[in-house]
Amino acid sequence: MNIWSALEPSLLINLTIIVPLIGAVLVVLTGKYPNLRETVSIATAITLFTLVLGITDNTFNQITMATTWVSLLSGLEIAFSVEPLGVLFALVASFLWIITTIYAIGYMRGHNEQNQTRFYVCFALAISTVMAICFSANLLTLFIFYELLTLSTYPLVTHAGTDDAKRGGRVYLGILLGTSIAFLLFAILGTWVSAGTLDFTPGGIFTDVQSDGLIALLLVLFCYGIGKAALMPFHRWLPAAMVAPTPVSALLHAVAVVKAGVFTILKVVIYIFGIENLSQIMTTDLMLYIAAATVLLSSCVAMTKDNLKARLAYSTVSQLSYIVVGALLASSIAAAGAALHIVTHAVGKITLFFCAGAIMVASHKKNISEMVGLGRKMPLTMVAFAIGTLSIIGLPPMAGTWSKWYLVAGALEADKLIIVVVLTISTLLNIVYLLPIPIKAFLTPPDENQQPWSRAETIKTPLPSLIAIGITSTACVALFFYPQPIIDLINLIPDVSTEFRGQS
Amino acid sequence: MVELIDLVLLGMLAITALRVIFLKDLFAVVMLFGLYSFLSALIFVNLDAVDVAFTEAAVGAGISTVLMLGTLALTGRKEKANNHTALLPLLVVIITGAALIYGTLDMPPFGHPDNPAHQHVAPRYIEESPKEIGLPNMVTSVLASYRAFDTLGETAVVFAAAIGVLSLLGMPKPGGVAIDSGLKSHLVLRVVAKLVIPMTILFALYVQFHGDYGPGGGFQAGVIAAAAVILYALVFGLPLATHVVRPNFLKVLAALGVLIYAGTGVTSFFLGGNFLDYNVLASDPVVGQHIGIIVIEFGIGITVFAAMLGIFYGFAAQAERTNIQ
Amino acid sequence: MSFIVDYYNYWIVVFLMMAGFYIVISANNLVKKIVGLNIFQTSVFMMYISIGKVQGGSAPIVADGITSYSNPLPHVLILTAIVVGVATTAVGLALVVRIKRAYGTVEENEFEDKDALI
Amino acid sequence: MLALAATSVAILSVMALALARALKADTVYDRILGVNMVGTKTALFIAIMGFLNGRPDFLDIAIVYALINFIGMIAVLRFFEYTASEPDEDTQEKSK
Amino acid sequence: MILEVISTILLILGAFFSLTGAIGLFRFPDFFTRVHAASVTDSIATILIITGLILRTDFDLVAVKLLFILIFLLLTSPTASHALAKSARHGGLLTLAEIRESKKGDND
Amino acid sequence: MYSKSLMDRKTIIYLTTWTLILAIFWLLLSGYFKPLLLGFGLVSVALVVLLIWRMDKTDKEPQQLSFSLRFFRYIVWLIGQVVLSSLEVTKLVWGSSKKLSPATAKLPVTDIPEHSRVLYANSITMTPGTLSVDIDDDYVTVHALDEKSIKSLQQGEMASKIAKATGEKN
Amino acid sequence: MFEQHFPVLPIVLPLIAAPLCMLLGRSQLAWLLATIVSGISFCIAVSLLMVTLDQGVLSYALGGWEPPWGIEMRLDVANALILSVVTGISTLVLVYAKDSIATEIPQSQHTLFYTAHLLCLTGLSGILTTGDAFNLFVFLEISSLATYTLVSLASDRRALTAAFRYLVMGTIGATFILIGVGMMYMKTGTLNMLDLAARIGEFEYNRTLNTGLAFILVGVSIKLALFPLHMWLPPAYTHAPSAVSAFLASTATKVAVYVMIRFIFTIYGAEYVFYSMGMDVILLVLAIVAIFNCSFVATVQSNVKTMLAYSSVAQIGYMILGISLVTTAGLMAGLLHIFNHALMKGALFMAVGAVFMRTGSADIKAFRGLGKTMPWTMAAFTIAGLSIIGVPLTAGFVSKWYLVTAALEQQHWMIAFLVLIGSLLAIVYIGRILEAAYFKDPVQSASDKTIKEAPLMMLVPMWILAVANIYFGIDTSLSVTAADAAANWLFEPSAQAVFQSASQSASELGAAR
Repeated sequence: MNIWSALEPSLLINLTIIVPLIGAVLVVLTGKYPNLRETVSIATAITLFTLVLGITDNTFNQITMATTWVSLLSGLEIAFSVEPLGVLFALVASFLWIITTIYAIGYMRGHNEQNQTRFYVCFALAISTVMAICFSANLLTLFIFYELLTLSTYPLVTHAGTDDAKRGGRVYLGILLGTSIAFLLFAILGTWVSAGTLDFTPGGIFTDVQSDGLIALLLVLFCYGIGKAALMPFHRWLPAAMVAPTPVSALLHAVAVVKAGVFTILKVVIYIFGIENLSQIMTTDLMLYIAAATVLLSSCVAMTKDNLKARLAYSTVSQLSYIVVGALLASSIAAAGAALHIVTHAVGKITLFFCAGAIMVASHKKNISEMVGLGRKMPLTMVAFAIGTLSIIGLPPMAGTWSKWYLVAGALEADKLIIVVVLTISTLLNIVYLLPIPIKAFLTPPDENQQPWSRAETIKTPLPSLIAIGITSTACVALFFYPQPIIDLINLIPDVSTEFRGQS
Repeated sequence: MVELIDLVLLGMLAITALRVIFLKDLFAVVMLFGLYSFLSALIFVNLDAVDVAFTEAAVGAGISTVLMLGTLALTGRKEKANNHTALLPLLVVIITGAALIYGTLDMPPFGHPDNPAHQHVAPRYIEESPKEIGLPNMVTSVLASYRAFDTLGETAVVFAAAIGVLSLLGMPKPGGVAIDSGLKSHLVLRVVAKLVIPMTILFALYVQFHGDYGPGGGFQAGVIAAAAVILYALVFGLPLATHVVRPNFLKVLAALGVLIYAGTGVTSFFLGGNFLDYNVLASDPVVGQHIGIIVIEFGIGITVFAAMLGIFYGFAAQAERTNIQ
Repeated sequence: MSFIVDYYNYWIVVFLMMAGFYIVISANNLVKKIVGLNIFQTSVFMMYISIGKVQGGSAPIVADGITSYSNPLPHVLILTAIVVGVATTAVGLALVVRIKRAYGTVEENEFEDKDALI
Repeated sequence: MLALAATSVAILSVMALALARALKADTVYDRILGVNMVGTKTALFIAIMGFLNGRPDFLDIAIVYALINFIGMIAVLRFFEYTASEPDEDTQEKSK
Repeated sequence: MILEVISTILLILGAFFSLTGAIGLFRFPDFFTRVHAASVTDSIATILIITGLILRTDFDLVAVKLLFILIFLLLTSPTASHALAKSARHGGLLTLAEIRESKKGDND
Repeated sequence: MYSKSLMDRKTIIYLTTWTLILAIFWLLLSGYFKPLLLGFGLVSVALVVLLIWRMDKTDKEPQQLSFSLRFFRYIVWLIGQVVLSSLEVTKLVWGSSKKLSPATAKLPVTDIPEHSRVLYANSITMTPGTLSVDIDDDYVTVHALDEKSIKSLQQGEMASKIAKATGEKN
Repeated sequence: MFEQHFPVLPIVLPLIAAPLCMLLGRSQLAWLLATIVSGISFCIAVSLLMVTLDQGVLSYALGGWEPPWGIEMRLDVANALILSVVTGISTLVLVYAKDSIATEIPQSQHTLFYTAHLLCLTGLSGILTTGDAFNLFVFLEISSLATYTLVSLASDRRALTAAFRYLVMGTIGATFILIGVGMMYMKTGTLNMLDLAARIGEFEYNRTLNTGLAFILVGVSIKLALFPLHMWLPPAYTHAPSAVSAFLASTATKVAVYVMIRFIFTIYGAEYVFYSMGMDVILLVLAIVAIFNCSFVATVQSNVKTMLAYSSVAQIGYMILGISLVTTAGLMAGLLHIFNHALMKGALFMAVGAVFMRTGSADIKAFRGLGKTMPWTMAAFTIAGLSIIGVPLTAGFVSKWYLVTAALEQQHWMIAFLVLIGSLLAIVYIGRILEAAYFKDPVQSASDKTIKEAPLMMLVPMWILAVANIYFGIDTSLSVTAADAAANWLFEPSAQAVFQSASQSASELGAAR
């Protein structure tokens, strides 16, 4: 599994960050030859994945990996170290990058997008920063790459260059940069000044020295500062960013960007506050309920959206809050559920986005109401869509089942019955807003008034896209049956376990 | 007696200043400013600052007034009535003034020999400079040796001003069309001016070279000499003046003065002293000081002469231009 | 009474300064502004010279039979400051001339109207 | 000494009167006349002050004053010559 | 001693003439007549005062400098007065006689 | 009156006169007879003479300087006149202003050498009570406080004295 | 052999070069001379910085007269650091200016431009180096006069009014400083800064000294464009030639901030200023208001140069904020921001200048589509813009980090938060330009000339600054060490002790002479 074992383990971290950058450079150089360019993209993606696999392997072998780049500020460095949560996220991101690249080739060509080279370059840059986020060893490093991720994805969001895209980009950049500078940086600085360190430390870095009020304030600041977690009321950027091309939405807003947000929250909760200490913080419950409210409210909003991508976007907002809820429940099992949800939601949601993109390319339909009877014209796509839907809802035999299960278990462990109720209601809401789509596509007969689907149109779903959809939907199913490696990895995270420990 | 004169003169100044505020005729304003300058120079004499008085008379009442008149000739004499409220400025002024009055409350009493200012640094200048520098005029000693760097800066300021005016207004072309300018019809003036000018310039040179012994020095000399040429230009017209003293020559002179001054400083580098350390210029430090001071005063003199005259040329050239149009 | 004798000089000088300062900030005409600036500066010079005066002292030029001299340092400073003042005046007036040529007026509100500056 | 003091007081008064003339003049020319008078009296005054203070070597300053006063006058005249074309020269001034 | 007395007399006289001129500046009715008043101070008063001062010197360089001042003032003051008067005349200022005449003309 | 060749005899004499006067002026001003300052004096006088030469070359109006005993005699006479007429004016100042009867007159100056007309005009101005208001080729316009003064001028004593004092040399 | 004269050379070299420049007459030669001299000054300044980091303080007695009788040049880390910035930026600007002024200033004025620039550099270096309060005023005026000239060289007529307003305000400011120095002199009898410090230290509270300081602070505040006194700055920077804007924005106000630091910390001592007089609260409030007010105003400007000018005023607020925190950390953050802001604003104004040169306008409309037509210029602009915003890995982030840390250390949570909020406004105004450049199609101009990339001679300095923004955002060792050392130095009461002994020995020497 580790084809890079010949290398110094710590070097792998550098490579994961640098390889996409090299890829980006190569993409620029080969920009004039689309085939070559895309080959380079895929090759980079695959190389990166193998690198992450190598790191995973090392992690399982308990090899510590750490590297320091430069000392940025006095006592603060840009440093990286590997810990299981990061590996998990890296695995998801790098794997899905391959898939997304494959998909994008189909989509971008099918859609005749402009500036494809810029697209691939930014893509690679984004992945590079995501990798850096995964492995950052302290909050400063994380923050830096968090910001860089925002910047490198901004051109992707505004890729279309239309007024809509610009407006979306403005909201995207405004909220993400705004929250991160006003709250996250503030929280980090507050942490730095009060705790004297920013290193991610198992069990948290706060001691009794810091006042409770301060820590409580910091938690709020972190939760809102990490705008990528899309906690209400700072969720507006996510639907706005849906103006981006579908592969972007898929990778960045189902996988990289939003997941970087919740990943950061998880990481902060686990390594800065410490899950054990979390329950003693005054504002934990407050933020928990805000997250819970976000789950419900955004689900409700999702129902009102006719535009498929918009609906998926609000669904994402809701699902992200699951993870936040999991993180804030202050229970190890809930945290495990949250970590697992990163994976399962990623595969599920990316499938849905891929499908939405495929539908766009093939039939230029954006609105759900127009998709009646689509199942017959695009059976493969719609089957995959159905699988994704089920996974998001959390019905067996789909991957989403497990994460929801652990989250509920965590809520019980933490004795927060209300969260159990919220999760249940939300599942029902999921059903209400997602399931009708495949149902309409398959079961409702096409409206006579509508333009009949012509065979010729639907056939145009590009082959690479179809392949990608196939892989992710398979993964949805596969992770239900074989989640063990992931769960093993999660169990390596300090203070986190899938074992039910009861009320402690 | 000194206090009485001081009080009377200050009172005159106060009345003049008040009058200036309310006058709308800019020509009168400038005239009164000239008066103000003259009277303040008188105060300087009264308070023993003879060198300052010398300079203020030559600059404030001389050059400044001439330049202001030149500007007025180009911009018009009347200030237009403006109806914007004077309340805010008044408020600002009252606050500032109140702050200053507040500041005076802890000031050392006027003229008292025990004041800190007379106790710390100055005594050394008074007691040692005649020995260290060898000049009777302490102001020159301090100006040209102890604080020579300030004076270098001052020369640079004058040079900078010349550059500024040169870039803004340009220079007259030498030997341009000799149009009818100047006070051609004033025969008496022309004759008297021709008598006065050589005397003035010689007097300027006298001031230049006797700054060590009495009030005066390079700066005053430069201004007076420039004033003499300005007088020529006023009476005989700019074209003739530019013919006598060419603008390009002035440019070179202005630059040269700064170079002489700074060059003296650099020379002391090479002779093993600090910048502007004249002691090393000759084997006897006092002689070295004397040499240094004479040289730099000369530098100041020619820069100031050239700059002041150049500035006047700039203004006059503008006036001449509009005259032609 | 001695209070007044000690400070009358400074007070009048402050008044003069403020008169000049008032002209600078209230005048609408640029030439008058420059005149005000000059009055302001000249008054500050007077303050300095007042600092330098020693009662019973004489001008700081060595002469026989004179023992007490006024402080030469403020004189030196003010010599420099006067030069700075005239330099500023010259540049300021040159700007006024150019402004007149460019705008046809030297009244502040008028050329502001012409520009509609920020 | 007393004579010198008395003379200086007299000249100071003359200056004050001339100043008053300059401040409140019927015509521009009167103003200039006043200013000129202040100037020449200043030169005299400095000469006397030199004697009063026992430092007659300040006469150089008096020379400068006389000189600058003259040049100032010429500049003023030149200014009039220059602005002669301006019609509203002193009408306003007269009407005051 | 005698010199000092003479000097004092001269100074006082000079002061008196100065004051006379200054008062004339206010009492005389028009610009041209005022110029006359001013020239009293310019000429006689200057001569008297400077002579008075010269008598108080040791007849050394100081006296020479005073003489220079005198010469200079005597050279420039009338010139300035003349130029001013000329300028005023060219500027359109009427003499008292002319004003009276024109008034007479108006009355007629 | 000014020949084209710049360095002819007249010019040399003229410049020498100036040089002498300036040198005296310098020595009297300076009062120091150290070699250094004398050297500076030399340089200064040379510089000023150079400037005079340049100015004359430019404006073509050289000023002859003539000093003679007669000239000083004239000056003394003039001072006497000044004192006398000052008394007149003083009377006017302190007296009633109604006595004023200002008058203007044009006096011919044709019989005065050209270069002395300025002296004449200035003398008129210097004498209180009379004021030369204008001077051109033939006439000098005089403004006087009372007509008596004009009459005394018209008698021409001053004019003839000036002609005598300066006329000879030219 | 010149090592011991290094403290005075950055002043003397440009001062000698300035008249030479004018004598040369040919603009090419003048340019060459100016650039070389400025470059040499930069090298000297850097070596001085190294020496001061190593040894602490360099004192140079001009004319060989020991302070306080003579004028002293006194270099410590604080002014050596800023001196390096000023000379460095000056060199880059001169390189940049050659092509830049070719389109903005008539050929005949070029040598005057270089002369004035050198004089301005002389003045700024002098202000920084001098250890004498009055000498500072003289150099302040040299730089100011040169600046008025430089601003008015622009062909736009509004440059004239801007320069005039600058002149009036600047002169009032300088006169206020003069008044303040006079009052200080009155109470102490000295002008040497350290001597003043020692003597002022004897007073607990004195109305004359208070007033003196108040006048100095107001005067300096005018020069550094602290909030309510900033109105001269935007028009001056907007209408000045681009090279001048770049130079002034990144140096002139910084030097004024330095002067303020000097007067507060070295001469009066933080204790006197902040505890006896309570200046910190006033400065703090003004700084915060400046940050917000001017950032807001910047967001609504349509002229990019005006926008950047208001941004400068806001950034000055950050520096003053650092000073007003009354801690070493705060002062260090302020100093660091002086350094970093010079890099950012230099690059930004240079980029705008390049755009102005190619499009003939600095309006935001002119930026449309420049991402394609002038990619290199806009890339540099983007980097510097991100630095202004304070994005990580840029210099701006570093200074913001230290500033907020300093505020938090004092438990000023609200202030720290406001600082961060303030920087959000930078996103808005920089974002507007970037959006125009990258996402808007160029306006169809009447003349169909295509917009070319800026010439190399302009790109190189621009990019040096842009890269410096990133370099000093990553490798902060130099800037932070220097700023930290400087702040410690300024705060250290023992710095004065060093002088005590020095002045004693000096007086002994003086007596011996």
